[in-house]
Amino acid sequence: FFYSEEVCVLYFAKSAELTGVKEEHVVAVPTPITSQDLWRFLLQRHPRYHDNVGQVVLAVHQQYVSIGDQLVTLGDGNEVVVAPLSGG
Amino acid sequence: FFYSEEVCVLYFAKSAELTGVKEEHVVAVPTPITSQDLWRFLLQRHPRYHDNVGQVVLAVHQQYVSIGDQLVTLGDGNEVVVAPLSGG
Amino acid sequence: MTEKEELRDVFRLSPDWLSVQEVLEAVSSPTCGAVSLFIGTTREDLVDGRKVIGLEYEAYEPMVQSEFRKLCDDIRARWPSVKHVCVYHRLGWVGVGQASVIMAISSPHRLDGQQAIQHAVTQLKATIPIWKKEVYDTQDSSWKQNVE
Amino acid sequence: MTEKEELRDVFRLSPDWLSVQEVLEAVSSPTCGAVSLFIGTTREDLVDGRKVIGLEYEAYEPMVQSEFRKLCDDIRARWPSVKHVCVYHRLGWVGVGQASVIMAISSPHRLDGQQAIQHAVTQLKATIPIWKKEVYDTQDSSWKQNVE
Repeated sequence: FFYSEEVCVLYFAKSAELTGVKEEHVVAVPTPITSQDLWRFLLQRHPRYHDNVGQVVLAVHQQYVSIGDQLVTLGDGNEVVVAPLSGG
Repeated sequence: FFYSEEVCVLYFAKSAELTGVKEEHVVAVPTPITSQDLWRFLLQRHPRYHDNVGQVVLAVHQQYVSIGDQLVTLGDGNEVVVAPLSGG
Repeated sequence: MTEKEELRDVFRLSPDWLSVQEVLEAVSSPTCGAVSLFIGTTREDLVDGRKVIGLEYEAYEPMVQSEFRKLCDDIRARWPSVKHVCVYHRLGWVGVGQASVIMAISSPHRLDGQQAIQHAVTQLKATIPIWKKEVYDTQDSSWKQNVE
Repeated sequence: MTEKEELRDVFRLSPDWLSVQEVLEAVSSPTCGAVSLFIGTTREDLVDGRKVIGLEYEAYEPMVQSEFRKLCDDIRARWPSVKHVCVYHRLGWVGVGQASVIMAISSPHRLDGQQAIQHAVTQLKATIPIWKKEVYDTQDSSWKQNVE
């Protein structure tokens, strides 16, 4: 696999509260990568961030991706969204 | 039984169209009377009025009365409503 | 948090244009997170080649309020959380595009109110003594049974 | 009778007060006899002894329109007679009594529209990337999962 140059990660709602971050630019994310590995990769950046996997969803290329075996491909400048499963 | 002195009969919608009458004052209506007999009594006043009994409802004392065995009591000045079963 | 709020049940017959805003105000409540509203309008239609140009409504007014009271009792028995209920209904001529009936129900949560208004509009058409006549561009007209 | 009418699907995010009238105009159609509308407002509430004073909404805006498009496709597949769909949704602070979301659906007959709006509001809350936080009189706050 490759490493993407820079990915923009956006945290929303409780996910932003738990990480203390709303937006961060992350370099050298492996790609393609399963959504589960991407999630673990992001968790490592926020040691105090503990969340219930079942309540979180990612979005890449403006599509929801549940956390599991699904492969996602990240290009330079892509956005990754981390957010609670459901809104308001 | 008795005869009520004067009853006001109001016809609505298709019932008014079929009788050609919107309101009439009728004297000497037997009371108490079953709703079916009341209906027949009113039909005799309008020989050209043919309607499907299943599609018509009466209202007396501001209560719907389906056409059948139910007894209604009419006092002087009471209103009797004749109308199609359902509105709009 | 507040004293117990009176429940409002409002039915108004009107020969004039109906105000959605007034109906919404009649059901508004700080304890309700949901308002469900229904608007019935005269629609363009073709019936046996004749164009509907409007509807003509008539009511047996003395019975409207008592039947509406029964309807509200029924609604509250089925959905006890329903707060306020308001119906404005036109009488007389209602041209194409105009509202003939506006109904609103407020409730703390949305599902109760949405289920209640669906039932309430059905019951309204079945029980409230109001009748409508379709008027066509050919000058003739036809009283409607409750089919909608 | 008229040429085929375009179907309108409108979703607007707004930091300002929402106009019911604008939402109604967006779905109005001469071929529709029914408009079903839903308004979600911030209600007075007590949560563990704290008083809710408002809700704070945030959205991932780039995905709102594409998820709304999917939602409308789903609605039209289930209720093909649905004509226009319009949603206005607030962002940011929404105090008690104010509307955070207004949705309207027009349809030729009422039952389709009433069933469709019930489903559509549920789907809206489940799929559109908008989140809300309850803010209390104690200054603290809590992000809400979709329970309503």
